[in-house]
Parts: sequence; C-alpha cells; structure tokens
Amino acid sequence: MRIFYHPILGKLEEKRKITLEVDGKKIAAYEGEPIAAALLAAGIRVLRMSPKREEPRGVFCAIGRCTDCVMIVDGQPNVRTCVTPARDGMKIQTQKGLGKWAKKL
Amino acid sequence: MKDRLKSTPGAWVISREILEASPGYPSKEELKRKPVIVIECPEEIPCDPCETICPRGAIVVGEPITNLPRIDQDKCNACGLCIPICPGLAIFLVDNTYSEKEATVSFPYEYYPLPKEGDEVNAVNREGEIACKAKVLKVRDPKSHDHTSVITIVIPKEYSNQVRGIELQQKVDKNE
Amino acid sequence: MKVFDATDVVVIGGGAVGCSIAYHLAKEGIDVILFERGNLASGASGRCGGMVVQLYGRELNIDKTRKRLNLTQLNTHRLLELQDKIGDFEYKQIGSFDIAVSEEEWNSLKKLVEIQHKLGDNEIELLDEKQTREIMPIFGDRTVFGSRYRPSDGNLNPFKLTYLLARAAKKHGAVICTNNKIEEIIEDNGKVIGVRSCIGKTKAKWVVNATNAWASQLTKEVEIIPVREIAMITEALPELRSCPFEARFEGEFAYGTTQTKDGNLLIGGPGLPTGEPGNYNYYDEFIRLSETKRCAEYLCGFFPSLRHVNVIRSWAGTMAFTPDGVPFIGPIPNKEGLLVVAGFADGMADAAAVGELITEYITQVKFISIPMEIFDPGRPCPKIEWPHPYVHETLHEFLAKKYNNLELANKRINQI
Amino acid sequence: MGKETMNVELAVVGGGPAGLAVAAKAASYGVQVTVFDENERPGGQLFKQIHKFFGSKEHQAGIRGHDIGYSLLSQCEEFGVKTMLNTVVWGIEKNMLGIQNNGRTYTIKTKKTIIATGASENPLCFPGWTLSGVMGAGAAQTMMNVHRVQPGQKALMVGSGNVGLIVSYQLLLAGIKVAAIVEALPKIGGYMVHAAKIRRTGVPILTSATICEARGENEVEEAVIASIDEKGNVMEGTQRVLPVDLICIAVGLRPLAELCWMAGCKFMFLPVLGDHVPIHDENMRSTVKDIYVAGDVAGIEEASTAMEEGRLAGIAVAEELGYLGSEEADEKKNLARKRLESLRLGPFGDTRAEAKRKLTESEVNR
Repeated sequence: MRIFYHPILGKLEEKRKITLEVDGKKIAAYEGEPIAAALLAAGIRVLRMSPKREEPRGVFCAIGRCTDCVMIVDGQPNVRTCVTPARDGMKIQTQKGLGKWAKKL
Repeated sequence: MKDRLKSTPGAWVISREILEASPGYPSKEELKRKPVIVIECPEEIPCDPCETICPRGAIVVGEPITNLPRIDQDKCNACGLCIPICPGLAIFLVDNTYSEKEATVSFPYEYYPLPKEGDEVNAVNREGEIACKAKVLKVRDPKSHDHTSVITIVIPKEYSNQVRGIELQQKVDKNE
Repeated sequence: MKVFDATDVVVIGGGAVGCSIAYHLAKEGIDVILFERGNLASGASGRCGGMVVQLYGRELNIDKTRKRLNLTQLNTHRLLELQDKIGDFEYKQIGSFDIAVSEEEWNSLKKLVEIQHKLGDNEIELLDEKQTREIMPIFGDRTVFGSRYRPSDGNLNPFKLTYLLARAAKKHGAVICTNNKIEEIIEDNGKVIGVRSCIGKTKAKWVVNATNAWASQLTKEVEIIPVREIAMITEALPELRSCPFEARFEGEFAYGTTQTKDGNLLIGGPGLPTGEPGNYNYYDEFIRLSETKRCAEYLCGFFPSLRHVNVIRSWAGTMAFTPDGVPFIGPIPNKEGLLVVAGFADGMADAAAVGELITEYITQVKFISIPMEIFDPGRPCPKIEWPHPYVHETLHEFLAKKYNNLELANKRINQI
Repeated sequence: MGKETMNVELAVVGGGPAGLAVAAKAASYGVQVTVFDENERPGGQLFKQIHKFFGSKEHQAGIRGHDIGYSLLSQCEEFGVKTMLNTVVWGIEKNMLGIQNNGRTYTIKTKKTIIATGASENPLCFPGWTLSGVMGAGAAQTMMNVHRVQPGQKALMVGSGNVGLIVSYQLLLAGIKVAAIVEALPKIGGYMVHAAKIRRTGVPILTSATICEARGENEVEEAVIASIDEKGNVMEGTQRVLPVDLICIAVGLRPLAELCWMAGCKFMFLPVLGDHVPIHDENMRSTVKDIYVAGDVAGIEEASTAMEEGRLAGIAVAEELGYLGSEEADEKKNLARKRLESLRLGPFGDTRAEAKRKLTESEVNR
C-alpha cells in the first residue's frame, strides 16, 4: 500500500508512472523507485524461493547488503531489487533457487 | 476489546515524582496560578532547541548541553513556541485557569489526520489510556512548526495533570 | 586446566591436515590435543579452492612426482571412505584440467603425459583442443591448445572437511583448543617434551607441527616458502559443467577455477608482490584491488561469458612450498618426538592420507604402505639460489622456472 | 573489466550524512570532490530520518533529518561536488579505487579517500525469521519514509533502542499499527522521550520479553512473544500470539567496514561502537596514509555525530591538500571537535566518548 498522505512528508509527489511485468502480470510503478518498493506497493512480498528448501524470502535490509530480495530482472538472476531502479517495461520473475540465466554462460 | 497487552510496568515510565522533581516541571502553585509550560524531560541528553527558541530566555539548558532544561516561570509567558520545536515532543502547556471546572492542555501532535476544532475526542494519559472526554479548542499547524501541530484540548480540571494527548484519529480496529 | 596439562600427542594447526591427524590418532585411542591459534580452517584450508588435484604442476622430476602421486592417489580413495564415515563434505570427482595456452606448453605437456603413461599412470589423459572444449564448453575463444586431464580429480568443501574431521576427532576423545597460539615447542636434551601456549605448558610425548606455511616459525630446521594466493567467489551460478582447472598466466603460477556445490564459482591465483624485501611479509592476508582486477581479467579471457557475473567476495591466503616442491612429512632429525607436516601446495590432496601416515608412524602399526622417506624433512633439499628468500618477484621467477624448466625436463627424460 | 582511469582529488565513498558533510566542507575550501554512492540518489539513510534532530543550534537541532539532507545536497551543489550515483566501490588500494558503474569497471586515482560507508543492521535469528515480512527496522523505515510504501499493516518491533523507538513512532505516522515493542533487557535502550511519545498512543513496551517465533505460510501472519528471565530463558506460560504481518528487527547496527579492511586499516574491537572499528586519529585519519573515515563506519553513533565527523575530516583533508593554512585549520578543527564532544555527553554519550577516546589515543596512530 502506498502512503498517499503522510503527516510529515505531505502528499505523495506525482512521478512518471511506468509498467512492470511481474511473473507475466502487469503492475504499475513509479520510474526510478526500487523494484522491491514497487512490488511491495502492489502487495507482492515474496520475491524468491530459497535454493535448498524452497522457502519464501522477501525484503530484509533494503540497502542492498543482504541479497535476500534478489529476483530475475530481464533475464538476469540475482538482481538486488531493493537497490535496482524500476524502468518501464522491465520483466521481473520470482527467482526459484539460483534462477535461470537468459544469457548463455 | 480482548485483553490488551499491558506495557511492562517501570520499564520506561518516568514516575510522577521524578517528573515533578525535574527542573522543567512547574510547582503545584504555579500550575494552579497561571498557564504554565510543562517540560517532561528527565534524562540528560545533548539537546537544547527549547533554550534557543525561547524569546524571553525563560528556558535555560546552558553548559554542558546535557543539563536538564530548567524553566523560570516568572519569565515564561506560556507562548508555547517551545512545544513544536522539542525533538522529543516532551513539552506541554497546561492552563488550569481556563474556567472554573475546566483546564486546557496543549501538546504536540504529528499524526494524520488532525482533529478539527470543536471535535469531541478522547483524551489520553501518558500511558495511552483514555482518561476523559475532551473538546478540541485549537489546532495550530503553521509552516514554522514544520508539521508538528500543537493541539489544545479542553478537559475537566482534575485530569490536567495526567492528560498528555488524544487518541489517534486513525480508524482503530476495535477487535484487537 | 588439567585437561591441557599432559597428553600423548599435541597437534599444532587446525587446518584440514591437522584435524585429519587428530582424527586418525584419536581413532586409534591415542590422547591428542589440537591447538589452533585462530579458528578451525582460518588459515590456508579456509582460503583455498577445495580442489583435490592429485598432481599439480609440471615437475619433470619423475621419481618425486611418482612418489607424490602414490600419496595423493591414496588420499583420493580415503576421502571417499571418509565421506561415508564422518559426513558429507561435498567431495565430488569431477575431473580436472591442466591447460596449455601456448604451442610450447602444449609440446611439453604432450611429452610429460607420454612419460607419465610409461610410468604406469594410465589415468592421465591428453586431450586436444576439441576434446577439451567438449568437456568444458564454457571456454571462450582464447587459444586453448590442449590439456592434461585426470578424471578422478575433483573438489570438496574445505570448511566442511575440516570441521567434520574435528568433530569426528572430538567424538573419539580428542581435545580441540582454538584461539590458542603455541609460542614454543619445548625441548629437553634433543627430545621434545611439550609445548608452551598462552594457557600454559602442555606435556606431550609427540608434537606434530602441522602449521604448513607457518611451520618454520616454530621449527627452524625446515624451510618453508610461503606464497600469497588470492581468491574470489562469484554469485551462485547454474551448473557450468566446469571442472577445476589450472592454467599458467604469463609464466606465473597457475590460476584456476572450481565450482562449489552451491554453484558459486571460485577463482584464484597468485597475488601480487607485497611488503618490503626481507620483511617476512608473505603472510600478508590483505586483498588488493589490482590483483583481483588482474585475476578477473585473466579468467574472463578464458570464460568471456562470465564478464557479467558478479564477484561477491575476495580474499587472500597463504600457500606453502618446500624448496624442492615435495612436502615435509615426518620426524625432524635429532629432535626426538617432533614431527613436521608442512609444505603442501594443496592440503586437500593430502589431508586424509597424511593423517594415516602420521598415525602409522606414531603407533608403529603399518596399515598402509607408502614409503615416507621421500617426504623426510631431514632430506637434503636442493635449494634454488635466490638473492633473498622472501623477495616476491624472485619467487615468482623461481616458480616459473620450476614449472617451465625444459632443460631439466629433457635431462630427466633422457635418463629414463 | 575496463581500462578507464579517472583522477579525483578527494574521493568520498558513500553519500550519506557523513560523506555529504565531508564533501560539502572540503569543497567549500576548494577541494575537488567526487562522491560515489551505490544508490539512485544521494543522502544515504538521512532521507528516512524524518524526525527532528537532537543537539544544539550548530548541530541543526529541531530540524528534520531529511531537511538537513536537502540543505547538505544544496551545499554540495553550490561548491561543485561531483556525484557518481548507481556506482559500487568494490575495491581500494593505496590511492586507487575500483568502481563499477552500469556494468563497467573503472579505476579511480585519488589523492585522498574518505570511507563513509555507514552501517548495516544486525539480524536476529528465531524460527521463522526468514519469512517475508520480517525485516530490519531501517528497511521498514526506508520503505515508508523514502519510497512511501507501507511495509505491512500491523507491526511488532523487536528492540527498544532509539532506532526501535523512532521507527515504531514512524510506523504509526505512516498509518501502520504497532502491536508491541519487545525488549530483551529489563529496561528500554533508547531515550525516554521517544518511549513516552509512543506510550501516549497506547503501544505497549514489553521489557524482559522476546520474540520466540514468526509464523505464516509464505509471509508473516503472526508472531509469538514471551517473557524471559534474567538468564534470557523463555518463561513457560508467558507466550502470546500477536496477529502481525510485519516484524521489525532493531537490535543494533555494525560498521560496514569492508573497504577499511581491504585498505589495510588497523582495527579495534569496541562493542559500544558496534563491532570492530577502524582506528583513527583526532582528524579522522585511519592508520593508512591518505585514507580517512567518518560516520557510522568509524563507530555506530547517529546522524548528527556522523555529520560533525564528516566536517572534521573535510577540514583535515583540505588542510592536507594545502587549501587551508594550518592555523586556520586548527581553529576550525577545534570547533568541530567541540561540537562533537557536546554530542557525546550525558549517560548515553559517555560510553561512546570513552570508546572514541580509546580509538584516537591508540598507539597505532603514532
């Protein structure tokens, strides 16, 4: 849920709206906000499944240190969504385990 | 309402005795006599905006900056400039001379939405418990307050020593 | 402190080798205390790539090489058995490469393999460029002339190996004492009687110095050449079908990669020279920007597709060499009760077997039959003449020579 | 791996309060400064500090953190500080930095480097702590105050230091309910005034209490809390289940000092300051020539001290680079040190002041 009105920060500033594709579904986001914030605003809190036990993981540190929020972004796994700015048309997938690499290794 | 979680007693609470003994707290006579500023700041932290903002030099922290703020009630005219500047939201204005049976309490408030003047609200004590009904007398939120509004409520006089705020105006789920 | 007063054997060093010795001794019912100055695996064991390469390098001194191979081959068998006994340390025999990146190297490699075959090492294979690329498809366009390939080589998780060995040793009654530096090995009349650490003296009939690169600090009789190595690890990747491999870089010591069970690719190689000459500064475990850059650049040449892969950590560690390249395993002459186990360039390739070898020596019960003589720390060690033993550049030159010495190679070939 | 090399007179790693303060100060004397930051925008954690700061007028007390951030940014702009954003500094060596920007790697040559990389939050492990919805208090703060997104609807706060208390208050400001604050010690860790303003809303503060478990299918659905005895053991029968979808962990911070380690700085273990802290002298210079530290990386304190340390380092660097005469610099440094001292007074500051003294008086500095 977005905080449209904040008693100290005031009204939410209008920014350019963009569209992200998350696991095939389209969601709205603001340009430049971290992908994780856009997903949280859309109510998506599980970002990946852990490799060994396939347990759900979400945002933990939000400053790019813990790598708990990594997802597959435009075919590249292990992208830290909490510090990666959202750009229009990005394709984002829930990362299962190590994820699939679009680029050949 | 199901049994609500009770805060651990003594864990944080500043006893009335400690508060009243601190140099920012007015005496009983002063509280009776005139509108007074009440500073509930009993810990030595490095902070002095209350001193800086007071135009009459009534609040003194001095050196070192961790001194507890002391207030000279004779110099203080209860203008209330210190209420919104206090980073700890620990300064209040209590006026027991408002009317025969009623007192006013002014306090800083930063929540959304703000109450409106004339609203009937629940006044709460330092523990967040509802103490009594109150009427909102004034809501001041000028730009200089930087989003810390000062709200003045009217309450029965006997509560003026415990009421320090109002119930949040957010819709609270009563089941919890 | 009673427990530390006296014991049969004191093992100094809590790496894979030290823990293996403690485990094997304890299993035979011998009282053993292991002292480690940091934490288990905080030295070379915890900083290595976990590669189990039975025959590193291109030493053409065939006698030595063959005898070394006996030990490492035994180790490979023992690791498999150990994994059943003490728990999974992710040991997998996935093969390893030694890659020729020049025509000259390729020719010498061909000769080397030929000799190895003649000597009965039938496992070693010579693969041409096409075969090499088939097994390891992630090689880029960089010229790969061919490779020497041993299918039974592999890798393991060195932390798990060390900790599992320590746990098994404890189960058999060994005492593991970490964060306790041994200041001195105490002698009396040419006989070792114990050790002194910050918690006091511990009497022992035997002292095993298993500190590898740090061995000469406690036992002056042996000369160990510490070599600074750096390593980096990438984010977890899907299985790359990537065998551990080594390849020389501009005449320097080998760079290599290996993929961990979790998918992270470990890459490593020689660090740059650091410290002032004569300053004993090889034990420099700081990592430097320029060397990580150099290492990454070099390996990106081999694997161009790894260019967009993130490196998540890097560190430096200390390898150890003896002057002649063969480890020291055994008693120090005229120092009754003192054993030294040091000078492994790759402790993972020896850990399991060395544990047995030392136990055999102490208990005087033979259950394996590897002659220890060639590892004798008292052997005459042909020293290479260096201007100063701890000048880094010279060491690199030395190693380059050691790996490239065609003249010596030809001489040895003619002798066969 | 690129071969590009850039030259920078003063490189500041980290564009948070300390980094920006260094940059603005040094640049005001004419030093050419470039700030490197990993994020899309500079300011670090300053823009999520939406409360009014303590301190005195010189410390900008009574002004909200984000406003201080804006004024720092405009100062930087005024003095021509360059910023390289979305840029990771991955390596350091003597007068060289390795940076990565947009998938490319560059080498930066510097005359002086300031490491102002800040801190990261300590995690706390309990069954279920990996569930989505368990996050650092600072993470929740970032989401709601910077990105304006609610990280949940109903929260449990674990830890009652100033971070725990301030974030609890800010959760309330953002319209998020706070079920309780639990604190393992018998007393709250933060300022009484912060606790008082939260208590006025009725949020319970439970001391000698801990979180036992987070439960939920994929995300947090409930939290189990319980009282603990003096030894820290859970007292049977005191367990309570709270329906929450957000558990914030505020159990301290530790310096993000990897670059200092890599640079070869000497460290001292000082639990009061968060962990191993790079030793520095009274000019904020580390034990490595040309490398300075400032802010939380040099010991966990708060944003005001971070900025003062930054200013101090900025003056020292400007002097070293010849932009300031030594007399003038000394005078300015002394003022900055005085301001720092005054922030480290009182029962909350004493232990930090003592620890900082140990750092600056360390023999290694000589």
